Amino acid sequence: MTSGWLTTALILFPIAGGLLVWLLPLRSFAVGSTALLFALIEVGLWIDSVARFNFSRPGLQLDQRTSWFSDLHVSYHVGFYGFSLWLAGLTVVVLAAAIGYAFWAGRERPRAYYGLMLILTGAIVGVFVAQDLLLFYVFWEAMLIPLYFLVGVWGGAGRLRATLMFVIYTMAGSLLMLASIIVLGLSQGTFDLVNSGTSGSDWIFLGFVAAFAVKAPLFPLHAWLPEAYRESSPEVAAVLSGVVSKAAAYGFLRIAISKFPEPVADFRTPILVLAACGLVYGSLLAFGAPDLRGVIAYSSLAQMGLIVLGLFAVNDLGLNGAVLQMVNHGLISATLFLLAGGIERRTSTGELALLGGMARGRPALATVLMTAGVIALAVPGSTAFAGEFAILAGVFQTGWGWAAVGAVAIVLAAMYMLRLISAVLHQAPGSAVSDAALDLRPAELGVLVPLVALLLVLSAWPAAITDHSFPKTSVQVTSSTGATGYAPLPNHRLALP
Amino acid sequence: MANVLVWAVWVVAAFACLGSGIAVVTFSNPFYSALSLIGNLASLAVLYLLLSAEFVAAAQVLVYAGAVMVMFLFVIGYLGERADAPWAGGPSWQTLGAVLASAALFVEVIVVIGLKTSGRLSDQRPVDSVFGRPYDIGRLFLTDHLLAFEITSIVLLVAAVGGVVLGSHARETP
Amino acid sequence: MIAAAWICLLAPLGAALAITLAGTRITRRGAGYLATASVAASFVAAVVAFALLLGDSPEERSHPSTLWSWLTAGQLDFGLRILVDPLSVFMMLVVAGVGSLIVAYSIGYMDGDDEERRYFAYMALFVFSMLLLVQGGNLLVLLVGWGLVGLSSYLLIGFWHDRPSAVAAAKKAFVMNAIGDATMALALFVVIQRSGSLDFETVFTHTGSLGGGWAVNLIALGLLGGAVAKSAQLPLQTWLPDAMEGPTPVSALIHAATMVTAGVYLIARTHPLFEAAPRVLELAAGLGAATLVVAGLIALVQTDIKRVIAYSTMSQIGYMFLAVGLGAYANGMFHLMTHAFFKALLFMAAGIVIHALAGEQDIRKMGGLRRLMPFTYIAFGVGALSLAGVPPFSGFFSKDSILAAALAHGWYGQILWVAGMIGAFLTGLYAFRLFFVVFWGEPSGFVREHLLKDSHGHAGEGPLSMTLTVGVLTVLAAIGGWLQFARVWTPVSDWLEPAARPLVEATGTQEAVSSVLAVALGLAGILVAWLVYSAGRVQAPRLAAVQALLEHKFYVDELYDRAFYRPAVLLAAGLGRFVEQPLVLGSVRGLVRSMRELGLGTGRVQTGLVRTYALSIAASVAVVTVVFLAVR
Amino acid sequence: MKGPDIVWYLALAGFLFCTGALGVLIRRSPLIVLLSLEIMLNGANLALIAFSRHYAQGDGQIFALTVMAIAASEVVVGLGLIVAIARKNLDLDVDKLSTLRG
Amino acid sequence: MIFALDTPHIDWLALSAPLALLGAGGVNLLAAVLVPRKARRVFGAIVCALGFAGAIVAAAILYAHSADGHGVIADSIQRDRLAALTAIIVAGSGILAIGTSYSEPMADDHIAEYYALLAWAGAGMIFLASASTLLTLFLGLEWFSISLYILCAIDRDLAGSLEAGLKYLIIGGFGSAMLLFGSALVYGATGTLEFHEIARVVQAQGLSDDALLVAGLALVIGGLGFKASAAPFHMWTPDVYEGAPTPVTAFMAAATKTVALVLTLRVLVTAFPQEARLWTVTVAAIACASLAIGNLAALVQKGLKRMLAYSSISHAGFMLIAVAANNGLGARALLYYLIPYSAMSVGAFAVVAARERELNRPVTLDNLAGFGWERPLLGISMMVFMLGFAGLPLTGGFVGKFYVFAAAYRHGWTWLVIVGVAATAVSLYYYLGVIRAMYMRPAEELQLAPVGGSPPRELVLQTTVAAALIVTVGSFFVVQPLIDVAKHAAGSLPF
Repeated sequence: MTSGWLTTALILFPIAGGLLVWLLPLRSFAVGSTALLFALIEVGLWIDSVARFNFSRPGLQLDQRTSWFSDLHVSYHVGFYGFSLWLAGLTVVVLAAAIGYAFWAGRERPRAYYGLMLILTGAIVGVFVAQDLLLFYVFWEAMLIPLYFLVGVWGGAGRLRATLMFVIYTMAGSLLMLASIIVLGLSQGTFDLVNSGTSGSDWIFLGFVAAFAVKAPLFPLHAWLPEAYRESSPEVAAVLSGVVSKAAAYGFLRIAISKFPEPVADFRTPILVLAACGLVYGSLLAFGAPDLRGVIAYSSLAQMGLIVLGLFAVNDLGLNGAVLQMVNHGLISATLFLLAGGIERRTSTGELALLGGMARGRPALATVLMTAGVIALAVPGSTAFAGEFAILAGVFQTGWGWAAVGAVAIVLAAMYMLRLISAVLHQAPGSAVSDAALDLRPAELGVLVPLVALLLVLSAWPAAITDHSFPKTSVQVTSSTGATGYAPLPNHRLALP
Repeated sequence: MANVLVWAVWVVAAFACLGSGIAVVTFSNPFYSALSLIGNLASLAVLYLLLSAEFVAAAQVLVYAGAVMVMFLFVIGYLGERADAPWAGGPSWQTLGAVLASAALFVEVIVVIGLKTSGRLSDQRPVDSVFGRPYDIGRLFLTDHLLAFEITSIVLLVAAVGGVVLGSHARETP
Repeated sequence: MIAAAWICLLAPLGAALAITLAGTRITRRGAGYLATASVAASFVAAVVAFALLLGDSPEERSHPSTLWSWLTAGQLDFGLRILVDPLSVFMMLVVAGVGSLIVAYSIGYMDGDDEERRYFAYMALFVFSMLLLVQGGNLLVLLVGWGLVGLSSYLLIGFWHDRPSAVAAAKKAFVMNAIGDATMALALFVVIQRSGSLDFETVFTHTGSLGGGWAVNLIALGLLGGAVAKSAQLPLQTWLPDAMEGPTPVSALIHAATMVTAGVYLIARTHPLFEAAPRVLELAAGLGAATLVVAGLIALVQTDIKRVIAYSTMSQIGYMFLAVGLGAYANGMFHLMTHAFFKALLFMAAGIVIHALAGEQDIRKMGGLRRLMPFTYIAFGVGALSLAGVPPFSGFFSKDSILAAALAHGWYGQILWVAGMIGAFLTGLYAFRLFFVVFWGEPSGFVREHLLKDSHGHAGEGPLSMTLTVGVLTVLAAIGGWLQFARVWTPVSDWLEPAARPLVEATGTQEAVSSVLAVALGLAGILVAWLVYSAGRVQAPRLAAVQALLEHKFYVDELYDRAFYRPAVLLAAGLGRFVEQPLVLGSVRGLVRSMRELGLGTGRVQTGLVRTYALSIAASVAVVTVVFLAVR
Repeated sequence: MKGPDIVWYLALAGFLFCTGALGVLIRRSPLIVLLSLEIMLNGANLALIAFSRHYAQGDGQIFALTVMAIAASEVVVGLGLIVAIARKNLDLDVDKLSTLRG
Repeated sequence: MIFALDTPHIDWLALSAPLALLGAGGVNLLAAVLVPRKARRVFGAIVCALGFAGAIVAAAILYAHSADGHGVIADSIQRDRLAALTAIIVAGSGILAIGTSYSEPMADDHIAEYYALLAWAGAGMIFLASASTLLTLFLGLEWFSISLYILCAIDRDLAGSLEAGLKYLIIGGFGSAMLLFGSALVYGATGTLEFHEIARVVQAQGLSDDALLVAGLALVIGGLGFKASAAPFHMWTPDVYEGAPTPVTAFMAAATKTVALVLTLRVLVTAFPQEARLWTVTVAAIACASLAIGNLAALVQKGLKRMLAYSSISHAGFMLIAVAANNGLGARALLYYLIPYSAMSVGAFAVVAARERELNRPVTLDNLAGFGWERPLLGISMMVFMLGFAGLPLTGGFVGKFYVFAAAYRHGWTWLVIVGVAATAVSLYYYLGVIRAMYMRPAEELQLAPVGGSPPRELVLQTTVAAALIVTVGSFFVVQPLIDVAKHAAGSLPF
């Protein structure tokens, strides 16, 4: 395609920017503003790619392909599908917000910090556009390296243990994926995702699932999650839970589901069980968590469970809902983590017991937190509700029990999110809340309001994503039950042309 | 008759070889060990002769038993007698393991030979008169093994430099 | 007509957004005016829509309109769709009409609160949500409105967020409603699976093919769950009394006139689905009957003025459920309307009292307000009479037609009819207990302290915005019922006929019997109330156990606390302590530790002894040789 | 001049080799360890020469000769190291040379 | 007697690379006498570097002109692209090692000999890479081994240096004896020393299950495994790597491993193709053992050199997987992997050397704290080397591991892929631990340069590290050319 360079630019531009801010001997302010500028231009590039993307045409678009090493048929092959376009958009937006927040909050060693953030942007975008298994893996791992530093250097007191756990755990999962990639690629004769056919091997499938399940994380493989989310700086936690976890969900979608129709059918039930467990388990732990980050972290676990539930419904509703929910949860958890960061800055604690009463005299904080919070608990009408509804409606077609579990989770989500909102905003001021804790500053609003505004826009029009993610014919019903009315869907497969 | 003589010589040399070998390993005094090694080398030279390796036998005596061992004795003399008891020191499993491993290797060699005797090892090929003589060896060194010959000299040069580097300690030792 | 409907829907949303975004650039009073104006605009638009709809022939009074696709998935497409038909217009009129009065009333009531802007934004948001609920053209939009009213209810109950009780009540309300939302969502999933659409017309035409049996019952049960939660019927009733923590106009608007009656609207709206599952419909009627009795009983012992009214609301909604559950949709909707009038009136009058008494809500501290607040006294009196179903006030017309419909519904209906009759007596009793205790007798010390000092500098009955709106509602409560007199004059039923054709039609005799008996019982209740609470002729029977049972609202709160909330908390803590830490985190840490142990083990073999190293080579070579010789 | 079969030489070579290995494994004096290494090499040499005779082919002898030279080189370096160690007043005991471990 | 000797044709080009280094060594030996003491360091380094550079040029020319490999000089050595490529890698490592050595605080009096021995060790390795008979194999092995024994012990001021030297010598001698006895047995079985001949004889006479042959093969594998420092023949490695002067360690880690592995591949594939059923499994088992032991032991190391030593053991395991695969892809994988691996090894040890010189004591994980921020280039480079060792993308280590696993899979050994993957996961712990030590320790734990301020800017060392960095990262991006080269080199082997 003629516009393939744009995809490459989306990867390389932030990386180049990262190297630039890292190498140029700029002063702190200049570094931050340059990085932010790069991040915003990146958003512009993404908007340009949306403009050039033809949503009515199925298949890969804005693609570019160059051979990398030919004897094993590995190539640099990038391009967009509808859903990857949205996930890339989520990435650039959240990263821009994170950089903006960091710029406001101020970080030590800014050159390295912003350099890594920008490089991270490129790497994550790379994950979403890679159309070659090995390239995907390269970006997948490359994404982890900046994160390792971002958590490990700029994190909180327990960061060393947190990073160790996070990186080694997730990489152990990824390495199983590497084994699967090799086996799949060599047995297919090509590593290209678009050209290769499907595979019926359970083991290869499980290798991929291992990587994605750890990264997402899927219960009970989330051991890295609480500490990583607690010890990171807020903007990094935002990126981790908002974007990086989506890479895993994307992996489920792009590789696990679309390349392994038979194994998906075989393993659907166990995976759905884990996802449902994660949904309830995460919700309950979020309800019991003593601190802000804990609530958001475990709610992320729950949300990832929900998304996986939708993906493995493998039908129109489930898949579209999952993609929508990926974007939603990305924006929501980014907003919430940044807010948590702002609150922690003001009170130097995230303990819910020490907070409270922050609504009085802080209307902006109260409004933003309330808005983000009620969207997070998927109040009907919010985009998160749309996603959740579609996911559960989708998975309901697989079995009513899944949706019943999801319904329980709806109630639990209300419980933990309201607990969070109340503990921060309402009742008498907590012991850590003093008058010196000001309302959100304009700079913070500048970061948060666009995120919330996006959420509101999506709430008005969730179909912006669900209508523009998959070609209409991508979900194929391979066997019909012959029931009346609208065809229910026990055996679907996702075919990405 | 000649065969009996050869056998007799072989048996004597072999037992000398065995005995001196064991002696090298078991003498607690390095000096005696070194002397035993000379005996071992000499007895090996006899065996080489029996195997028609005349040049090698000569070199064994001249170079090995002569030059190299003299150097050894020199160093031993220089350092003084430092005896250490064999079988002593170190963890007990070390000694046990050592005996087991050595015995295992030996048994394996014997087994290998045993497996092989039914095969071809018993028929020796006839050799011509030059076999093993300096002429033959010299020819080989200048033709087929020219490179090996040259490399050997290089290794010796390296070793010589090493000896100088490691041995010259003018700067050190108060 | 469509445009009018959209204007009606979006005007309050615009006001809410404008107030939020304007921040401090708009005055507090300005926010109030803006909100009032927007709701009034909605009302006007609703009237216009009504007038235009009137012009259509009854069979063609159904006009859907889709703004855009809200949620899509492959072939499925759920639009942002409204439906203008008699039922929705009826509700639009009630909601926007009563709403505009209450919002206007708030201008006076909330005057001086330092977060007035937030209040009016929330109020406008609520009206928008409620209108979205009633105008929704498919089940999804209805569910969205359904959830949004829950949200705005949460926001408004917890408006005074520094009160822990208010925050707790708000959370409780939201969570209980979330349960209803969840069951509704489940019902919708079945609908999607069976019909591939959520648009009312499509779904209803598919009702036949929904397949009998579990599917249709599940749908109806799910919807009923939502209705029960939203309308505070048994068994999800516990949130409503607590919701009285919110400002009184909120109680009037949300927890009396509009939101809590949404369940009734829902059943009327989706009646084809319920009719396909008649057992569920009967269950709804039964729940309504049970609620109306239980709530009436509890109301007898409450001491908080607003809580008494709240229980009466539950009780009255019980009547409505009874009606729609028996298929008398128009009767239910009619009672919904009159109830909106007199219940809003009662709340607002109570609000004037509370306002005058500096926020005090305990009736035991009140008394003798009759002379001090004559206007309020009259208004409250009209409301109470209407509530008790005394002719010619509005409640009489609507309630009695419900009872008549019950009588017409066979043996099941007749059982419920008995419950309704008991309820009528209870209604008279608790309504006038409240009335006599608060207004009659001599002013208590507390009352004197507040009113005689005239600390507000006002006549004690609030500013014009309050009195005027209460006045309007008094009139409506008095004469609103004249819109329909069953079997003689039935414009409401006729209007609603195309949208919800009734299943029962009471005969004239049934109407008459019900009316006479109900009025008699209501008057009896009033008489008993007078005897006990005003004249003091009769001592209320002291049955400690019953008293405690009623004061603790049948221990339902405690039951739910023990059965659901505490287990959830314990489960959360237990999972954290016994699963998360030892299993999920511990397993990984244990793995790392064992790896390190193994590493240390290899270090121990690495003795530093060169002989060991040689031994390892010799032994390995020996092993390899053996293996080679063995397998060669 | 028909002497013993080649297998006898080989057995002897094997024995020498293993004796030398045993020496390396059990002795602590670096000098004797070096001597034991010589014995191992000599065992190998004997095998080479025996095979050389067996095949009536000079390669084995050539190999043996170069091994001799190599052995000499190793001895030179080894003795140099031992002398250097002795000069640093370290124990001449390979078991005591175990500061590097773990 | 007629002395009509049929002397073999000498292919000087095939020998040119070792000769260049021999010459450089010789010049340095002269310099030890002729050049003034103060100039010896510079002179020695330059001459030695020129020698290695010459070797690279020579090897490159050899590569270009040896499309079809054949034996030269009476078939003593093989002139082929495999040897040429190995020579280039070894000589490259040599140049980097010189850069690392340049400011090593070593006594001046043996500096010229040091460079001479370095050059000779390199020459020996390059020669060894082309060995095609058991005799030249043994000679080449001893040639560079003896050079290395001396190099290990050359810095007598260094604690442990002599110990390392002696240990290396004893174990080296022991290992050589094993190899030698094994060679003797193979010779006994086949009557020839030449690799191709061995294979031919085995094939022609049906000796593939001959007891002598397989016993000899076992001993040969032991000897080669020892040189490659593969478990269970590995135990000398940590001690020697730790005790030897760091630049020597760097050279050993890179070059010795390269040549030992290439030679293992060459011997096993060329001389023992009939025995593949035996040695593939054995090598795989050795690889697994190396991976397990190397990684587990490295987990608990505090000293950086020792940790890297164990890491090199585990890498021997990785690369032996490629050998065990016994296919063209495996050979390609091995040869490709060696390129970034050598660069990373030398680079990592060079960084260790730099830190050692700053602190004047052995580098541990603890005293590495803050190093990354203090010395940006070295820190970043070390980080990249560690990531490369761990096989993470953007380093050649990733592609290398990928190829190795691919080769194992193509051989049908998915289990070996899983073992390798598991080992990689374990290894992350300590590789990332180094990065953690350099960058993430809290400020109060920072150990800044000792009194006297920052050490002199070691331009040569930094250039060396930068070069290693470029190779490490570059080999990730330009995979195709390197793989082509590796493919052609592997084409010399009979697959």
